[in-house]
Formats: sequence, structure tokens, C-alpha cells
Amino acid sequence: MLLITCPWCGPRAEIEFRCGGEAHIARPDPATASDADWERYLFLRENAKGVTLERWWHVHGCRRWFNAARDTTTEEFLAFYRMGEPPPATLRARLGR
Amino acid sequence: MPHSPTASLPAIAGAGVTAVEAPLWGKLVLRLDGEARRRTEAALHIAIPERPLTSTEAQVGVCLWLGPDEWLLVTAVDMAGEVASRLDAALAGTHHAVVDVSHRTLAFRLAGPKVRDALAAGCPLDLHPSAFPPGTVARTLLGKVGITLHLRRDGSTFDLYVDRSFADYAWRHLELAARELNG
Amino acid sequence: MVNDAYRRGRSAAPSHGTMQRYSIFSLARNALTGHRNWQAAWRSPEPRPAYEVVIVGGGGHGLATAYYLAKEHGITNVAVLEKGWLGGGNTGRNTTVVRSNYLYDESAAIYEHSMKLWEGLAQELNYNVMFSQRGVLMLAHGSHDEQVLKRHIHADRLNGIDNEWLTPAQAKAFCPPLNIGKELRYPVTGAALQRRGGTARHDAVAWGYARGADARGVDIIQNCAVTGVRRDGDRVVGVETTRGYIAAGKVGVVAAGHTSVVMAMAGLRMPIESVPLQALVSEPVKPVFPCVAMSNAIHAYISQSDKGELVIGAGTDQYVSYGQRGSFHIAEHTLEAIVELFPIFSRLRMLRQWAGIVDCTPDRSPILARTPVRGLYVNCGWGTGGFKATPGSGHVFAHTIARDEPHPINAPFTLERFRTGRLIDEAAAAAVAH
Amino acid sequence: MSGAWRLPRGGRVDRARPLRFSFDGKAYTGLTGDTLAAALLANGVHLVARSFKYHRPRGILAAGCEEPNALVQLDRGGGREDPNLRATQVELFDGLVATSQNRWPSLSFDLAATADRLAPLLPAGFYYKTFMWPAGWWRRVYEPRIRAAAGLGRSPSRPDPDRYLHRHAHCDVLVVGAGPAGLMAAAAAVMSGARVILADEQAEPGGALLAEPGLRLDGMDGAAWLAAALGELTAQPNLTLLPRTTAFAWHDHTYLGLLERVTDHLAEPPPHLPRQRLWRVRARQVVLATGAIERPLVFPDNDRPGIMLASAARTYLNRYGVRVGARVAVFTNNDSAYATALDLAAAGVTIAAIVDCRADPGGELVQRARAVGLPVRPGAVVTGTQGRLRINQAFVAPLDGGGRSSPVVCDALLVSGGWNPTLHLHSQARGRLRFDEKLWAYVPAELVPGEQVAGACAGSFALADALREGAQAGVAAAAAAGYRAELPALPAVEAPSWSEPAPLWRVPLGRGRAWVDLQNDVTAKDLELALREGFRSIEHVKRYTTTGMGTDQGKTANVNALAIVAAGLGQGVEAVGHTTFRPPYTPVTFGAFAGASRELQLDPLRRTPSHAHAEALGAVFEDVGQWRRARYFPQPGEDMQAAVGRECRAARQGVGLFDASTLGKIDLQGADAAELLNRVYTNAWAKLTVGRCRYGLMLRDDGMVLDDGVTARLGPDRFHMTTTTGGAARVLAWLEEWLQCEWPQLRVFCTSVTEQWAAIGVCGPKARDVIRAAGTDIDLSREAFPHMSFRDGSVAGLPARVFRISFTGEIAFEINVPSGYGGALWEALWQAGQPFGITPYGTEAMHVLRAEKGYIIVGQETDGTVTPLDLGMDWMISKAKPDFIGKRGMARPDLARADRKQLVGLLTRDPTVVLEEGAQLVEDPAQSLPMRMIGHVTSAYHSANLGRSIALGLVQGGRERIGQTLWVPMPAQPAIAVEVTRPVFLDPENRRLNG
Repeated sequence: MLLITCPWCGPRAEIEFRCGGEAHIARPDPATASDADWERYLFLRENAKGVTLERWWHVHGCRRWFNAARDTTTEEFLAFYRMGEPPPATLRARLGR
Repeated sequence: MPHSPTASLPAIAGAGVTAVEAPLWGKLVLRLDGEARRRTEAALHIAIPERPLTSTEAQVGVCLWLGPDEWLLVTAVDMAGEVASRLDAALAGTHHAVVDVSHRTLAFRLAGPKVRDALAAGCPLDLHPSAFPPGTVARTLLGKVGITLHLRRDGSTFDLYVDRSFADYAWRHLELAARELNG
Repeated sequence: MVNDAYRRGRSAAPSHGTMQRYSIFSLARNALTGHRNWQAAWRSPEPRPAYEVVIVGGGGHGLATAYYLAKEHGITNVAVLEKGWLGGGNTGRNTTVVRSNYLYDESAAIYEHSMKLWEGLAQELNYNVMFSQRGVLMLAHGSHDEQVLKRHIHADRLNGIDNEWLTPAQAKAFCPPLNIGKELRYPVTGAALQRRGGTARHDAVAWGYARGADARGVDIIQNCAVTGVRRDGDRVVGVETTRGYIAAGKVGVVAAGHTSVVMAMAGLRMPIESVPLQALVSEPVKPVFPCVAMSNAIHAYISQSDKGELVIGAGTDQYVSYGQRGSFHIAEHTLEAIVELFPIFSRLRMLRQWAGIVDCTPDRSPILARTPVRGLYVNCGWGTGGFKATPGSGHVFAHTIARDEPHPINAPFTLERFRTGRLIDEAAAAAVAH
Repeated sequence: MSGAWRLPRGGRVDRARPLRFSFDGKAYTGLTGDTLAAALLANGVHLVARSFKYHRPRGILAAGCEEPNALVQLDRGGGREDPNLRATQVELFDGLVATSQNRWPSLSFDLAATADRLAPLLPAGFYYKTFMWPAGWWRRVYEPRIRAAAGLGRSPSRPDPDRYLHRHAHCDVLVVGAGPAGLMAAAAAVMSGARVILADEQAEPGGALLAEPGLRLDGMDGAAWLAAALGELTAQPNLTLLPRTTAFAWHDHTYLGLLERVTDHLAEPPPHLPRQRLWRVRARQVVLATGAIERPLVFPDNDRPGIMLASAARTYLNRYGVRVGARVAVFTNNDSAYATALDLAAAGVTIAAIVDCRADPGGELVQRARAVGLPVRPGAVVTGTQGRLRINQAFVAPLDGGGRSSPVVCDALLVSGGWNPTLHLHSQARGRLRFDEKLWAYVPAELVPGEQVAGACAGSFALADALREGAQAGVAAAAAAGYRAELPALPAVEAPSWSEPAPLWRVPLGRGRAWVDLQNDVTAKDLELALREGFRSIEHVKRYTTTGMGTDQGKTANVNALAIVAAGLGQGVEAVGHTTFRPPYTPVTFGAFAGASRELQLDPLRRTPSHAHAEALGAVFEDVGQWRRARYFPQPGEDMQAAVGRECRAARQGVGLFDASTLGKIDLQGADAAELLNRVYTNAWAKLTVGRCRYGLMLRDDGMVLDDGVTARLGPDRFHMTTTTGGAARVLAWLEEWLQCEWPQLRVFCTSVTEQWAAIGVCGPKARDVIRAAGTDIDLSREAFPHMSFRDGSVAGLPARVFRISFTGEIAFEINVPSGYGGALWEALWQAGQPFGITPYGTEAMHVLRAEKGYIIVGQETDGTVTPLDLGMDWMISKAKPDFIGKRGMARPDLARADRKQLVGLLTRDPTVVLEEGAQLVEDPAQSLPMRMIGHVTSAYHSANLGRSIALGLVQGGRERIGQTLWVPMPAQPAIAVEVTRPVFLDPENRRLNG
């Protein structure tokens, strides 16, 4: 059972959350998006082995969505940040993004 | 006389933990942006808690933090409608929502020296006074249902809010845990 | 050609092979010499600099692919590269359920193809994979489940696949520990039964295919992790490994759990998320559970192994992970369902719990296909249901690699379907598919 | 008298409180404080079990959870049957009934033991090599026999009457193990003010202190010091002491599972207590003080009853006052076994020999043994034993092979192959291990976040080290958890020092099978066979031979197996690696995981406010998700079809009453509420006027139907959305996700009001009459209150919001009142409706009525693969809107195909035949299998109003096929002919609706 730090409520048990999968997937402009663009948006995932950026929803808490960085080999969380915010600079450095 | 879904369920009473279903209270969900929050405080003479997981009390009732732009105002049932219309008037033009959920959500009042143990049978929160001081409020889980848990200022009485159709499950869950605590 | 394979499946193992025959007689003979003369089930060769085909992944599917490449297509210049030990991934971690009663024609075809191969596999491989057609019972709890299961039954019947409807009483008669009482939160209102479904010994499948492939000249190389896929333009030319570069005319990726990782080495992004799938066993008890039973509605599935352990499958975790762990509450949730459906098991005890990494596609159907990179083929996305498909998957994937075109059975399981929208949505059809 | 082998005094048992118990039907007496194993040994019973594969006679090897052999079945009556319990852990209670397992007809004479004579034919993995001919026989002949022979104990045959509970707990420091190290760790942490949980799997805390009388701390003997230390500890309010509690799993983020056995040790458990409790502990820091487990030695015939771990014999002697023999031999590679020999000798037991493989053992204990004249045989090993049901001789020979073996007469042989730190939790926490070639054991290679280790589990076997490390670990843990902690004063310790052990993984001499895994009957030869056959990975060896896969998970077997495999491969032990330690550490009851989630509490059962009224009217209910809804209301003598037919007729010809409270309801407020609707629904919303309602269809972004429902405009910036019953939570989550993650600029607040409102539908030509009769201030006339609008007012004296919407095609009003009054509203309408013959109808009639009109049900006509176009709902799709969720997805090539499955009506040629939902459609029923299926039936009913059966289905290119005849092949009957029609069977012009 992961321990997830909600940016508003602090550390809480995983059962209070829903994982929304990979974060920062931009929805293409439907007017101009090709079928390949739509496939990339709907289905293609980095599915990283290592640090991944993902979305969590504190459904049984403040009901806020937020972002997290987690190492998928150890489950260690490296950062939590609010929806709309970019990943912390330290993290971006580590990810080289 | 509004119907109570727990009326026919086994009592939770004893030396360890006691529970009663509270009479119907007025409950308003407040969704407020910054401006709306200021006007609400002025209109109702109550501080709207900004710090997460905290609550305030005033003449009009108790205000529970539910989220960064969401609160539950608990007041007398016959005042709810009037407070709601007063707010809608005061908040005209702001981004807000005032929603009467008096019948949606019911409340249990829990007390007793073992009340934390009874809750801990199904609630994943750390309820130790050092982690959950008086006045704390949190939405969380009890077993498989969502609840809002509020430790009143006396530091020993919990108000547990649960939606109507889940009240039966929540009550039975507490009753099973309370059996051993009440001997 | 398919039926051909089944026929050959029942024929004896190859005479040309160097493989030592297994039988009660060879056991007796070897007993006399204290079992000192058994050969290794497979060689452990050093990798050669180049192969006609390199299979990435030494699990059941990869080994079966190599086996059928050699047997059906005469391609023996093949290496199977395994980063750890054979069958150490999901092959050795699953709950060994075998069935073919899927909804959509495409799924039914490939799983039934597999089922037919299972039915002759021990003889085909001269290795007892302990395939036991004990029957797979899928429980319905209420009218919606009944509609879903009956839709399966009708479709299966017309596809020539056995699947029948049982009343609760009939289900209880078939599976005595089942609780069909009304006190259940979600009482059992019926069940679908595939009598030909059952279980097999998971390790034996990997070992049997490895032994068979090895006997036909395939090099099986363990402790050899692929670290890169080398391309020449739009064509694959080989793989970098922890044991050096290996050139390859064709590369088949069969690396369940790590598909995205390996395909990323070839510059391809996949429609896959890798999540933990948990399973557990009880302490062994005398025979008490005669079949396989599953309930999608309150997520649980269960059978009893030959050793006597109750083998129980739990659900997948909600997050991507390569940690082979998963969260506490998942197994807990499954055991709630088990104790509810089989209350006599409440006092039995969990002996071991573990997790595998399953590659899930958006439609919970696999991908067995060519890729945009010429000479690179991928077999993945079996989600929680890969074990049962092992023989059929290997058989048609070998065809796909050998002929550079899909077998009719795997033709629908393309990568393109996620762009065009022609999904094979078993997920929508029946919650999760085991 | 509690057994001939009980010493007159000593031990921690209560001699004043004897307990009666039986084993295999024979009555015995034990003492309060005994384990079953101790009580059996006190009565001279060593033969207690048969092994898994060969059914060899087996005795008691250990005194704790590592026991591989002594598994028994308990039966407490009333369905309380427990197989595979370790006699070494079962606490004795009065009236305990135990039986041995896996034997027939009796323990001393087991027919299945013939397997042992066939052993040469049954080496590791034999079953992979045979039982293949003839093909059918595996399932029918071989497998049933193999299964019958396997399996150890018997499953309970009746439901478990006991209760189980869970407890969530949080602490700063969790200390696992209450031996010397754990006690010091807990003491150090508690003094700092940290919240500490101290868990120990045994009935009393103390660990080694309970069994080693030689130890002295601060001048006190171990027991006295323990009592004092516990007294101080338990006085601290910030300490929770959990005896009989096993920490069995370490999950991510220092989340540990603990099993507390609350009443298993009680003869008569009080009813208010749960049998067991599952603790889920989130700890900031964990101190592992889990001790070590002694290794047996691998030598020929090392599995006979009477062969026991030296430390176990010492425990039985000192803790339970039981002699395990009268003439005892000892075989060791280290000093610890000498302590056992000394204690036994002091208790009057004859020590026949101390066989030590070390050429020149020189430790303090060795010298003491020599000093008191115990026969030490250095440089020697045991090369074999004798005795069918109990050892009676051991054969001893020089290790160097020079010299013949000589017999040593004995009734017990105590072995010690060194000690393995108990690292299961460390390993579960992803901690790496290192093989220490001084201790010849695995020790932690490094600590994982949140972990401290102390004492024997860290490889520090000396008492003084354990105490010091424990204190240091407690301080470190408290500090890491944010407390200021000082090192407590350490007790002055007098304890013998140990000299170095010598590795002895397998005695190279002698004939006969040398057992490595006693429970699964794996011999050293089996391991070598696996290597010979190419199973070189340790995981392969484990799986091929099943070593370490018994219910003890190889606690006594694994390291010996690793070393033997290493030798076989010519590698070091560490190079071979080790298999994964999988949770749980010891087996955990399924029921404990399930906890209180049984039957009614398995999942919340949701009832509507008028549930009791429906019950009173004799409703038959069905589960719809978590809701329990009235399906139909049979009158005496009516079956479902009759009742549903009557209900359907009433709803169209008179008036029906329907509980619609379960529909999801969402309050939307904000300046951009209409824009939100424009984006999440396929149709246009901007122009909907206040007071009006509109039907909406919601898609996923891949173009598939997600949900549908009617939404009303309450004000310029306020809407009341309804969803399907099953979709209520999903749709709210959907809206919030889009608002928060994709469209934060949209100003809309969403609030669930599903349970704020009870919704009662009044449907049919007489609907207005009933509502007027119930009393209302709302003008219900057609002109004042048109279809698809709503009004606020009062009904039956209750504040109400009335929607004029219809899911039946009739005039219908859905009356919403605050849910506390839902029952009252139902009652009022029921009473007021009597003169009009008001008829309550359930979900089944609702399904029929909507099907007559061709209205879809999301989840029945759709399954996540259906688009609005497939449903023929093009009219619902705004051409004007640049975008809405699902628009682009729908434009993908395969979603525009003409041969997609489309919704059509299906009329059977024989009007009395009702199709089966899920049945498949074909063009040619005569074709051979596999048939080409072109569609399936999604809904099928008998329609009383139409006097015939009707059905809806999804058919490839269905709209093009209208008028065609298709076939539904059914088992054991001719195929059913159906005509494809439009999916509307009644009042296509909606005259009734707008009446």
C-alpha cells in the first residue's frame, strides 16, 4: 500500500487515491490531429521503467488531481506537484528533460 | 419527520465506545473562489478555514474544510435554506456554488475512550491526538465507504459524516469493531 | 495447416533430435544407475556472433516460438536470449488457467488454436506439462453478469467452442465448495462452464519447450540481457546484449513485462502499460477443489494444484510498476471474495504471495505482429491471460516471423488497430480476461 | 502427572494447572504454558507426522515457526478445523484435539509409505518424465492418485464460524521481535517519547532469555531481568506490546502486515473477541530484531524421529521442563550445541557423545563440557542413523574418512549446523543480503530506508552485542522519526563466548539419503540431479526439486540447499544467489485478510429511501451495482412475466409508480456550466432555456458511449444533470478530471446530489390525476408544464422539484423531494393513487417499457465498443460544435465503417418466442461451425402492450438489413427466424409522450 503525499492533505494511504496514469499527455487539437496523433494521445505510453510522471486523484480526500514522480522499479516517490504546475526543477534535472 | 436509515440497527453503546445518529442537521456544500470566500465570511460572520484539514465554529454553525475551494457548513436544519439564499444573494457575480446536502449526508456522533480504536478498524488515518488534534477534519474511508471525520473541539467527540445509503454499512462496520471494545 | 499441426502434435517426438526420451522405462533404467546418466534438458551454449532469428525473452511464449520456428518452419539457426532464468517472468508466476471461451471471433480463434495444441502438448514435447482439463467455471452474480456470460456462451457455441450455462445448483454440484446461499452479498445466479478448460504446470511448459527447441538446434542463452536493438535504417540487424553484440536477420520480441522497454530500444512507443498482477497460494490440503472457478464481478479466481495448494489469482494494481510487488489491499480484496464464495476456506492460510508484471493493451487483447521496423516482430500485450495462449501464440508468431506475414489467426492482432480503431475489446466484453 | 519425560521442576510452565488433550485419539496431559510439541515430548511422543512425498515417519525438529515436520490438524468443533498447524507453535489448551496428517490407516503404519520403497523411481521431477501415456490418462488416472497422495492436512468441511477484524495502526517505531535486542530497542525508542509498537510472535516476550538459563544480566538471571525490563516498558503509555503477533509482510513505504492471534490459545474464546486481528501498520521506522534460526546438518538418514535441533532440545528443557531423551547424542559444527549438552547433563540426561566436525574446538563452552566430562568427539561426523519410528543409534566416524564408523546408542540426536539470521522481512523490503564467511550465513548487506537491524538477525549472536545493537537501533530509529533519544544504560552481561564455527554443508561419508528439505523430502542427491539435468539457476533448482517450497518455506533447508548447489556448481555460496523471500513470513489465515468484509459487509448495500415501502408491497429485488432495486411487484400467484406484464399495461393504460432515486444527480454551477455541457455531451446546450430539460449523450474520447441522461437548466449558470445509476460516480469523476486537468480555465463547480433527492416517477395517462389527488401547487396541464421541463413547488405537502421527463414514452412526472422524505412521498402517492389503480412497477417493467420505445440502456445496448452512430443517434450529434469529447475519436477510419454493428429492432417470426439476451445472429443457420456471426441480441422481452415478443440487437450493417430475415441458432432446437426492424415498436410519433 503506497504512501502518497497529497499536496493539500499530506501523506495518505493509497486506497484513498485513484491513479490516472501517465501525466502531461497533451490533447491534440482535434481539428488538425491525424489518426496517428490521436492514437498517440489515447493509447501510446512511455510506460517508463524508472522515473515516471503520473497523475493521481485524491478521490477519498480533497478530490484534487495532482501529479507525482515515481520510480517504477522501487515505488519511491520523488516529487508531488499540483495540477498545472511543471515538474520541480530538481526533478527535471534528474530526468534530463 | 425524515427517515433514519440506522434506526433499526443494533445499538453501539458501552464503556468503550458509543455512537448515535445525529438529528438531521442543515448541511451546505460551499464551493468558493477567493472573492466569494471573503463575502461569505462577511455575510455569515464566520471564518472560512483556509488551512487544510481544519474547521471553524461560529453562531451560524461549524465550517469544515473539505478541499482547497470546498467546505461543508453545518447548521441548524431549519436555517439551511435561509442561509443558502442569503449566500446566493451575497455572492452574486462571484464564482461560487452553494448546495444544500442536508438530506444527502447524515452524521454519527461517536465518543468513548476506545473511539479511536473503533474507527481504526476501518479508517486508514492516523487518529492519534498528535496527528489528529481537536478541530481536525478529513475526508477519508471507513472500510469501503467514503466518510468525513471531524474531531470536535473537546478532543474526544468525533462527528462522522456519511452519505445516506452508505450509513447502514458504516454503522454495521463500527458496531462489529465496537463489540470487543465494549466487552 | 493448423489441423496439420494438431495432428503432428499427437505424433511422437522427432527421431532426428538428440533428445533423450522420457518414459517410465527410462526412469526405471536410470534408477538402476542412481539417475547419474540423465542428460541436461537443454545445453547452455555460448552465444554465436549471428543468428537467422533472435528471440528476445525466454518465457513460455518465446521458447514456444523458437520451438515452432524449428519444427514447423525448419528454421533452427535461432537463439533465445533470456536476461535471467528460463520461465522466470510471468510463465513462472501465473495461476496456470487454460481456457478458450472468449467472446470475439478473433480471440476465440487464437485461444482455441492454443487449446487444441495444449491437448497434445505433453506427447508433442515428450514432457508432462500436466495439462488437466478440470473445467473452468465463470460465476454470474445477477442479471448483468448473466447477459455477459450468455453472450459468450452463444458466441462460443457457434465458434465450435464448448461453453455451457449452469444453474446455481448445477454449479454447486460441479464445484461443491461453492456457496450458492442467498446470504451472500452478491448471490451466485448461474455460471458458464468450459469443460475443456483447466490448468497446466507452468514451469513444465517453459522447460518442455526449451528442451524441445534445444533438441532441434536452438541455442538457449540465459543470463543474457538485451541492452539495445541495432537498426540499419528501417531494418533491424541485431541486438546488443550483456554478452556482446549478436547479429540477427530477424528479431522477435517476446518480453512480457518489459515490452515497452525493449521496443523503446528500437525507437517504438507501445500502447502498453505494465502493471503488477498478484497471485497467492494456500498451504497444501487434500483434494477439495475439483475445477477452476472465477468471478469477474467480485474479482477472484481459484483452483487447486496437484500439490494441494489452492492457487488464487488476484487483480492488477492501479499503477505502472516493474517491481513485481503490488499493494497489500489487492490480495486482501481477492481473499474477501474467496472467503465469501467458499466459506469453508476461511481458516486455510496464505503460504506465498507474489506478483508478475503484465503488459496491458487498451483493449486487453494481444499484439502479435510485424512492426514499422522491418525484421522486427512483437508478441505482447497478453495482459492477465497469456499463459493459456502459450502454445498457440508461439505457433502463429513463429509463422509470422518465418513468412514475414501473419498467420490468419493472428492477422487481426496488429499494432495498427490502435490507430484505426479496430479494437478487439475483450476488456469491454467481460471485465478482465484471465 | 504431565508426562514421564517432564522434569520434577523447572521451566516456565504452570505445574498447578494441568491440561487434558488428545493426539490421534489418545488422551494425554500437559501443562499450562506448553506448546503441543512440548506436551507431546513430555509424554515421550516423538513420531508425530508423515512426510509429504515418501510418507516417511517424522518427529519434531524444532521448537518454533521453522518446524518442517510436526504439522497437525486441530478440530475445535463447529467447523473450527485447522490443518497444517505446527505443533511447535500451537499453545496447549484444555480439551485440545489434534490428529496427525497425511497417513493411512495410522501414523505408525502408513500404507502410502510404500512410496518410500519406490523412491528410486521417484527422483526430483519424475512426474515430468512419465504419466504421459495414454494421453487421456493423466487427467483420469494418474493425476487423481498423485493428488490423493499429496496435500498434507484436510480442508475444513464447514463454514468458519469465527470473526476476524482489521486494525490500522501508525507508529514512529515498530520493533519486530521481543528478544534481548528488541526489548532494548523498544526501551530506547520509548524513552524518547516516540510511539512504539513491539510485536513478538510468541506467547510471551523474551526470545532467547526464556530458554537460556546460563545468561546473567546486571547480576540477575535472564528471567528476572526480563520481568523487570517488561515491567518498565509496559508502564509507558507510548508503547503498545503485541504478543502472539507475527509481522508477516513488509510492503512498500514501511507498511507492514501483522497477524495477532487473539483467541487461538483459549479453550473457550469469549464471543465478543475476534479470533484473529490483521494489523496494517504504517511505521516511520522498523527495527528488525527477529533473531536467528538454527540449521540442521545434512547427513545420511538425518530425518528420523528423535533427531532434533540442539537449540530446540534446550528450549524444551529450560522453557517447558521436558527431556527430549534419556541418552542423547549431539552433532555440531559450532559451540552453541554445547550449551544444550551442558544443560541436559545438568538435568541428569546422559550425553552419549558430542560429535564435533571441528578438529580442535576450543571455545569456552567446549572447555566446560570437557571439564564436566562430557564425551566430546572432535573431527568426527555422524554418517548414518538407525531406528524406524525413532532413532536408536547413530554412526560416528572421523571426518577425514580415516577409520571406520562406530555406533552410538541414543534415543535422541541433537544437531546444529550453525545459525541463519532471520532476514525474511529485510529481504521483503528489498534489502540485499551478503554471505558472511565467518558466520557461514547470510546477513544484511545494507539497510533499506526506514530499517534498523539488531542482534542475531544482523549476525550478532552474543547477548552483549544483541543488547547493545538493540539499544543503538532503538535510538537511531527514534532519531530518524524525529525524536531526541539517548543510549540507555546497557546491562552488564555474563554469557559464554563462542568460538568460530566450521562450515559443514553435507557429511561426505556414509550411505543412505541425506535430507535437505524435510517437509518436501528433497535429498542432496535430488539437488545434484537437478544440476545434472541443466537446472543451474537456484530458482530452477528450487522449482524442479521443490526444495524450500513447503509450508515452512525452507526456513531450515534453504541455506544448506544453496551451499550444496554451490558445491555442485563449483561456485561460492554468494555466487549462486538465493531465492526470493516471499511474504508471508509464516502462513496467514484467509479469514484474517477478509476481516469484517463478509456477507452483508462484503460491499455496501445501498437502499433507496422508499425501500421499506417496496418491501411492504412484496417487491422482488435485484442488485444493480451496489444498489438493491425493486425488480417487480408480484401479486399472489403471479410469476415474473405475469407481474411485469401487468405493470407494463398499467403504466401505459392507467398509472404506474416507479422509484428512480438511484439515478445519479450532479449539481453544476458557474459561468461556464453550459460550455462544460457543450464539451462533454455530443449535442448543443447553449440555447437550452431555464426551466427546460434536454437529453444528453456522453462519449469517451475514443468515440464510444460512456453515459447518458437528462439535464435541466435551473438558472443561467446552474444545471441539474442526471446520469445512469451505474454511472453516477463515474460521470462526476469524469467531469472533475476534465475540469481540473484539461480545462482549469472553465468556471464550473460540480457537486453530487444523488442522495439529496429521492425521485419517484408517476407514469401513464392518469399520472396528473394521482399527483393532483396527492396535492400540489404546480399546474400540471399540458400547456403550463410541457414535456422536457421542470417546476418547483410542493407535492403532498413536501417541497418538491418535478421533472416532466419520460423513459417510457408515456406522460410521466419524476417528483424529487429531499431524500429523508422519499418514503413519505411514495406513501402519499400510493394512497392518492388508489382510486386510479396506481401500480408500482420495477426495473424489469421499466426495461420493457423503454425497449418498446427503442430507448437504449447504457451498459446493455452499449458495452464500451458502441458509438452514437452505431446506435442510430446521429441526430444527437451537433454538427455545429467544433469539438466535444469523442468527436475526433469517432472520426477514426474503423468507426465510420458501414459494416459496423448497428442498433436495430428484432421481431421473431413466432411472436410468442422471446429471444435470449446475448444470443447471436447469423444469415445462414445451416452453415457449419465456426459460423459467421453478424450480431447479437442486447435486449429481449415479452411485451404485454404489443402482445408479442420484442428485441433490440446490434447487427453488422443493421440499418441496411431492415426487412431482412436473420436467424438465431439455439442449442437443441431449430434456429429462430427474426425480422430486422426499426428499433421503435410503439408510438413512433411520440403522441402519447406529449399528451
